[in-house]
Amino acid sequence: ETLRLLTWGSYAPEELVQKFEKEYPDIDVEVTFSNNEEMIAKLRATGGAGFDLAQPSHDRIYAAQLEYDIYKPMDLSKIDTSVMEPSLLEGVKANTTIEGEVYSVPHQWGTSGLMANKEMAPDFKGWGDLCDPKYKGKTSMRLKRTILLGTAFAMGEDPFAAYADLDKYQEILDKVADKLIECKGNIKAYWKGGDDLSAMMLSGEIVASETWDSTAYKLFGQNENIVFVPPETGALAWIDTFTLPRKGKADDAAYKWINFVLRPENVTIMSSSTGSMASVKGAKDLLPPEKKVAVSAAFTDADISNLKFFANIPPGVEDMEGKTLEKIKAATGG
Amino acid sequence: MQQKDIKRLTMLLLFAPFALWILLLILLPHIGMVILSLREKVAPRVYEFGFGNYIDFAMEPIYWNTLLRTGSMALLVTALALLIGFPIAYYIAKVAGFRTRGALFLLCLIPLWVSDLIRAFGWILLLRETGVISTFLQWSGAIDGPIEFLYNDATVVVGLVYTVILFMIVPLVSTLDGMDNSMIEAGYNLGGNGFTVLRRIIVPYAMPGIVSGCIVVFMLTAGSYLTPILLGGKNSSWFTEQIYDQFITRFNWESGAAFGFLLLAFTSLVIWLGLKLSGQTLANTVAKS
Amino acid sequence: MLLQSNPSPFLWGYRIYVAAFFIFLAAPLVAAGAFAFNDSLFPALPWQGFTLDWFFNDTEPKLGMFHDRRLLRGMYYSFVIACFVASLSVLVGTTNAFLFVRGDFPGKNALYIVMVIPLVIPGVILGISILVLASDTANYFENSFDLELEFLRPGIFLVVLGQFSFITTITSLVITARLKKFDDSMEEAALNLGASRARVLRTITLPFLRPAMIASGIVAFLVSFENFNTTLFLVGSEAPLTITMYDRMAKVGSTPVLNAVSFFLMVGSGLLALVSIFIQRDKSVR
Amino acid sequence: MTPNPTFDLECNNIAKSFGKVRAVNDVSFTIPSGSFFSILGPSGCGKTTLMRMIAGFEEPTGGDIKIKGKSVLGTPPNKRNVKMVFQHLALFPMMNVYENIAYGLRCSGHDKDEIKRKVHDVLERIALPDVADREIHQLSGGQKQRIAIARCMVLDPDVLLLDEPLGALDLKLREAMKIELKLLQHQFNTTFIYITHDQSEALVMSDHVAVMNKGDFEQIGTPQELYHRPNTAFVAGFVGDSNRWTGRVKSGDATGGMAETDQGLPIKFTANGQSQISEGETVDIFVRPEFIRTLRGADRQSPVEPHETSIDGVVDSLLFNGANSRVLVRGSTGQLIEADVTLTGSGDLTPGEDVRLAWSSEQATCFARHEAS
Amino acid sequence: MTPNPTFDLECNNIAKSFGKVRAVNDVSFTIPSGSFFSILGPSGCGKTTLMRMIAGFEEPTGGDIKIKGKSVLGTPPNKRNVKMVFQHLALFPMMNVYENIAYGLRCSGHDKDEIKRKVHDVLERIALPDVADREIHQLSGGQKQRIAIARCMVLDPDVLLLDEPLGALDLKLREAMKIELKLLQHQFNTTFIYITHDQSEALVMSDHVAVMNKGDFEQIGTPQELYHRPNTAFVAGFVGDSNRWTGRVKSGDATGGMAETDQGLPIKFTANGQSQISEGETVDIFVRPEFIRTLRGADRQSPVEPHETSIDGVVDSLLFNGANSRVLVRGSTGQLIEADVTLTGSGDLTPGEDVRLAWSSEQATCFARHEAS
Ligand SMILES: Nc1ncnc2c1ncn2[C@@H]1O[C@H](COP(=O)(O)OP(=O)(O)OP(=O)(O)O)[C@@H](O)[C@H]1O
Ligand SMILES: Nc1ncnc2c1ncn2[C@@H]1O[C@H](COP(=O)(O)OP(=O)(O)OP(=O)(O)O)[C@@H](O)[C@H]1O
Ligand SMILES: [Mg+2]
Ligand SMILES: [Mg+2]
Repeated sequence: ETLRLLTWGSYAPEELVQKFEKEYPDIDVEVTFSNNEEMIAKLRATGGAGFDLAQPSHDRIYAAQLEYDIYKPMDLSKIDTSVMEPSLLEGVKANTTIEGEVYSVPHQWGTSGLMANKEMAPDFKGWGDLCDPKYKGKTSMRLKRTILLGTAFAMGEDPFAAYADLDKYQEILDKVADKLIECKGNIKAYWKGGDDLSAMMLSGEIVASETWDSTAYKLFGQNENIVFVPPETGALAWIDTFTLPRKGKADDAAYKWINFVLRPENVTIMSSSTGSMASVKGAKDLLPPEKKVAVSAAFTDADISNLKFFANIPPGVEDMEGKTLEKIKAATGG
Repeated sequence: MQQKDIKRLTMLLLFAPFALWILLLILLPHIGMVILSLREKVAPRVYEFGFGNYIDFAMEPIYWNTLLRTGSMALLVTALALLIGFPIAYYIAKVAGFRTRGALFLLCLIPLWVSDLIRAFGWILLLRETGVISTFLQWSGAIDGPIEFLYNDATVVVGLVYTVILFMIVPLVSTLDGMDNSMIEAGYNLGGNGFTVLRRIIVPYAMPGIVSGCIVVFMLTAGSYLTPILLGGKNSSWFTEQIYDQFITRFNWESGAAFGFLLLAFTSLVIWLGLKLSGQTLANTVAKS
Repeated sequence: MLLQSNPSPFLWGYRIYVAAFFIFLAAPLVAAGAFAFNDSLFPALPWQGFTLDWFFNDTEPKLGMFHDRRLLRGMYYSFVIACFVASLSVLVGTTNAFLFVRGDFPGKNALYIVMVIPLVIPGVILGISILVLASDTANYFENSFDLELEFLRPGIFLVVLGQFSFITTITSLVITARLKKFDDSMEEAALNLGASRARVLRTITLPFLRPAMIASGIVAFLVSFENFNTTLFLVGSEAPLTITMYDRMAKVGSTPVLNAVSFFLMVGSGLLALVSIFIQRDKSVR
Repeated sequence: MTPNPTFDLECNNIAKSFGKVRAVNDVSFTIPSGSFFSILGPSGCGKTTLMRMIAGFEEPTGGDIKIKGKSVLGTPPNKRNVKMVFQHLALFPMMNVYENIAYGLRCSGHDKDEIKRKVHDVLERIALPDVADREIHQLSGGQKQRIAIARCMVLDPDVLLLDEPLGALDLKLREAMKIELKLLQHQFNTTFIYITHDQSEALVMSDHVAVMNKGDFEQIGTPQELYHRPNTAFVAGFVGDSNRWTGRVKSGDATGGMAETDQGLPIKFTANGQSQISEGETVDIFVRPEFIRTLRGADRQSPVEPHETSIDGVVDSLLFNGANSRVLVRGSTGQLIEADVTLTGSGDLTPGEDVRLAWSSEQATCFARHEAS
Repeated sequence: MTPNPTFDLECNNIAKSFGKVRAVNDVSFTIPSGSFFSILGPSGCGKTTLMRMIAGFEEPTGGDIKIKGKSVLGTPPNKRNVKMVFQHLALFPMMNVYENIAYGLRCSGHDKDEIKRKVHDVLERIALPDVADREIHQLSGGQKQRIAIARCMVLDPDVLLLDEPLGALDLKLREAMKIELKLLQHQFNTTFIYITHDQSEALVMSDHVAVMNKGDFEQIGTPQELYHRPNTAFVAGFVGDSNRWTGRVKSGDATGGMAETDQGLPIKFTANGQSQISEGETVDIFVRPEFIRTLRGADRQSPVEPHETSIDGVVDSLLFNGANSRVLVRGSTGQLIEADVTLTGSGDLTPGEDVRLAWSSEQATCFARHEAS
């Protein structure tokens, strides 16, 4: 049988897949790379068919399930939940419980924050610095909701709190949009994937950028001057989950995969590929050595406690955010 | 009598694949798309008939600005492709020797066999700040510091011209090829200079090819996705991207369908206008190539 | 012709322009191809030396394309899809050619234009419209009859249909053009020599069409192989090569292995294109 | 109604309409075995349609076609033993010469050795024994022609139909092929039906010629009969060159009389056997240029014989064409008359010279106009 | 070297090579004003190349071209007052008749009214006053022809070049257009240079004809001169029909003699003025069919005159073609001889009949073979 994974770019390293296939010779692993939006879009188009295991972030499950009915509840008894970091597990469970059924368990977690070249931008600190004229033409960001949220925090708002009051949220968004449009002249380009971000950063075309921590760690390996910078207002934290699509056909294999990657030795392999932390107990120690250095260079304990976990997105917010992003994109500047 | 029945049966058998194709893959999907675009989302899993998606489009300047921007850039690309491509087509069809002609035509086609993605990828490698061209220019001393050629509208235009120019050259070569050389010679013989011959004889003669090339190029450009996404800068939004966003990142199929329909209607309108202005018909241009 | 007779500065300028144009055409391809041989993890300058690792190496991080299972699988899906699309579209293209060249029915000219239209519909729109119709139908069957029509969900079947929907126009045009050149008296001659209708079709008409069928089949194959816009919306878990490569580029990060694939495809499709041209340049017509 | 096997082909009142267009109009004829029969007519007169009915590609709207005495109505084209050489030959370009010729034999299920023997046999007979392995495009125009005929003849047809097969050839080759075709027909001794709009082809090659006009046969006869004794004005005008006048009969009886052309020229004529011509009728008068004598200088004054018509005129221009040279004479009443003349390069007529033209009334063929629309 | 304005066109030693191919080979000729000059030659002999050099589309590799006495070497085609009618006419399909004709006038910057006047004027003169608004594809072949000429003539050229303009027309129309062209040339009184490979076109229309072969002019002369006094074997064979034999001179002097063909037929000949023929030389002998008398029955026995050659033979076949009928006689030595004959339909020759052919030695033109390759 085939296990069809719908997952993030680096969440299925070849080494691990081969190891898994060796262990379960009757299972073939087929991987489709995707991102949060596409995962939902794909599953929506297929009505939840076509894949056996998806890995959306913890905040993108609830609304999508309500709206499109694309996932199925998990049987937690088939998962070795005991190895998981309880706080993360509970958090995800809380976020993804619908009518008493749990839909997801955590897998990897990481943050979105900033990255800077220490040599060229030594005092780079917060989201707002991306728009600092000092770095004109030398910063970058990804035009997605993260930057909206980050900027909102930087402007002293709490967007997650405003989810309850969408009018309020719209106000925040408008403010953020103005700020980002104004900032447009300052940035070199919007990056779209880890690839172009790495290229720009490594080549020195930019000195600082919004980033995923994992990308920053990777670059740290190439150039020790490039470090992850948790913003003053707190890095935004996401947890990528294991979730079963509604019409998946290989649930057993999916559970097998989940348990397989939760094993400590496999966590290390996985983390070296993803650059993120697994949501298992003692994850930091399971990191490959060079990543450990990078993480230590990036985070203090204070930073960790300052993390802002993404909150569940209520229906409608995606639309509002989308429009705001379009507005920013279409506005002329720079 | 019997033979007539057989003929009718064959006709039907021949007609069936055509009808199925057009009906199931072109007509019904588009009707479906229009119907979908007329649904308004009022609550999760609840929809109503209405023009909301179109009204949204009309009310939101971002959307129609993007559409207009896409349209006008597509026109620009079309015009550039024509200007750049025509002399090439003319060279291939009329100036080059018999053997070179075939070779040049082949050369022209080669990029066609490589996907959009690879072509855009190639451009990125060439144009980025640390790319080949910038490095070369620095090395040769023409510029002091690196220059970023990527991520602006001009790059998008160049990239688009590059992707579509073959579709301009091919119909042009085939019409110009069909043009008797003696027609040009007659133009000179009767006293015309190079410019008159070009304007009064060659261009009017090549008109069906020009229009056909322009239509295909315009459509391809307006509908292109990869090139503007990959080469475009922070200001360059493209309407297909907008559609993609509606579908994929905002899960808003209804307005995505509306956008799709609008793109189709808009490009069709432009082409219709173009045909009217040039006095050509679809039948004697695209259908001929 | 005309310009050749008096080699003037103008002609030289013209030639330089043409040469520049071809450099313009070749540049990105050469760049994309050349970096396949760069011994570096990033497809970018500086040049780190020549290597074939990106083709043949079998270990990370420089996993060569021939050992990269996902790329190979993508290639396999692309190949399967392209084969289906090519054969289907040649088949329907042939029936269309007969329909429009031989047939005589009301509205023929209008329908001929309808046949051309799919070629000028933006690929993205073809993709989404087919996606919408297919999933609506599938949802309808699921909700009303509890019938799961899985083939209507994104996947190879829909990808094939989506590509087929506009590639058929290409094959139809090519085959129609060829059939128009067919001298009907050839069929009559064969009948006259005692052949039955089926035999005429088999021994005269189809052999005459064969070069166009093969050539358009190759074109269909290549167009399908490289299609992105339409496929993007219809792809399920079996991603063809272009999608795999795009995902690599946008979601993982490009390494020179992508250049290697590009180089491989360029060489491959170049060869195929040559074959098609060789076939089309047959002796019988002209 | 009993089958008459001495006729290879009989057509009885055969007719064909395309919608309102009446392409062939109740045509009847019989063709004796082994003869070379031509159908001559202007473009669009229905020749091809007639031939396609014989071959079975069109269903007649009326009448009957018999081959070797048996009606073939309802027999599909591939079952009729009537073979056809098409205007553009329709050789199969994807097969070589051998396969082209073998095609028909294969269709009728001959075995391999027999096919081989027959093909080589027929190639011998058309004097092209060595071309079996050539591709079609490697043949010259004349060779293609012969292969097209061989392809039919190898099947031993009752009748061979040829639809303007020389139309696509160039001038010189056409001349050569005319004679060649006639020789081939002798060789095979099969009935040939040859369609053409070129009178010289029809006259040179045929045993019998049918002149066709607007779907009707105007006359069937030997080439000489048509040329010298045309039955209708159309035949007189279409076959061979003629001076043609319209006029009105001044006096006359069944055997001949005197007419005056519209320009006022009096012409003596002999009535054509077929038609009665009475006084006052409008007539077409035809005089062939080769029967007009041109009298110069003193000869001009010599008295003409009583049955001759003579006209004085001035040489307008000379059309030198070797043996077929013409003089254009402007008669006293203003019209141009063409006469054959031999120009040798010395002592010839010169433009401006006064001449007298004379011809016998026997050579002035006259047709009443009642048939004209 | 002084300009001689009575010649519209002079070519001096003009030559053209394409790489190794020598298309035109040091050709010199002059064309007097207002004459109709034809260049006649087989396909590929360099006619078109010569004409394209005159029009300015090809640069000669040697020699000089003068129009109205002025050298035009280096003058671009659009500055030469030499207009050209192309083989396929090259009318502009995207313009209507009026615009086609007006095109040249517009190029030379005439004002609107004048253009209008001139176009209508020239349409009058070609007798097509009403077609100004027609599209090109609505014209018949002959009308197109005339429009193509009008388009040039409206510009009042010094010389009009016509490159096989009748090649694409069908037989009947070609015949008609021959005479028409000659009349048009009279009308406009402009120098016409007419290219053709059809000898009858060249003979009928031209004042002077140049016969071209492999890039060289073999002979320039009036049609009669070429026909009756050819200078070379090529001209004798190419212009008009001929019986042609090769043979060896048995006896002879400068004025004539006796030759024997390869088949053993003795023929008396008159030496052609241009060439000396000595005993033992290989020669080509030409006798035109129209100069061969066919003697039948008793006449066969009547003695032939001493300067005549006579041959006994059997009628092989008759090619009836109205006024141009031929008889093919198989001579005693086996070869076929063509003779003109008049067939009237009664008392004619029949195949198998014994006949004697006779012709005067003056009509047997003879050329020594030394020039042959
Ligand atoms: N399939 C058809 N449908 C309608 N009309 C037809 C068809 N075929 C022939 N005709 C008409 O019938 C008439 C005779 O046509 P036909 O082809 O027999 O002429 P033809 O004598 O062979 O002429 P040509 O010498 O030009 O070949 C013409 O008026 C033609 O337009
Ligand atoms: N552009 C060219 N390049 C090379 N050779 C040429 C070119 N044009 C003509 N030739 C050669 O020059 C010779 C004369 O050609 P030209 O066209 O003048 O012949 P022509 O007498 O007009 O023949 P036709 O009656 O067939 O038109 C031919 O052998 C031809 O192959
Ligand atoms: Mg016909
Ligand atoms: Mg020529």
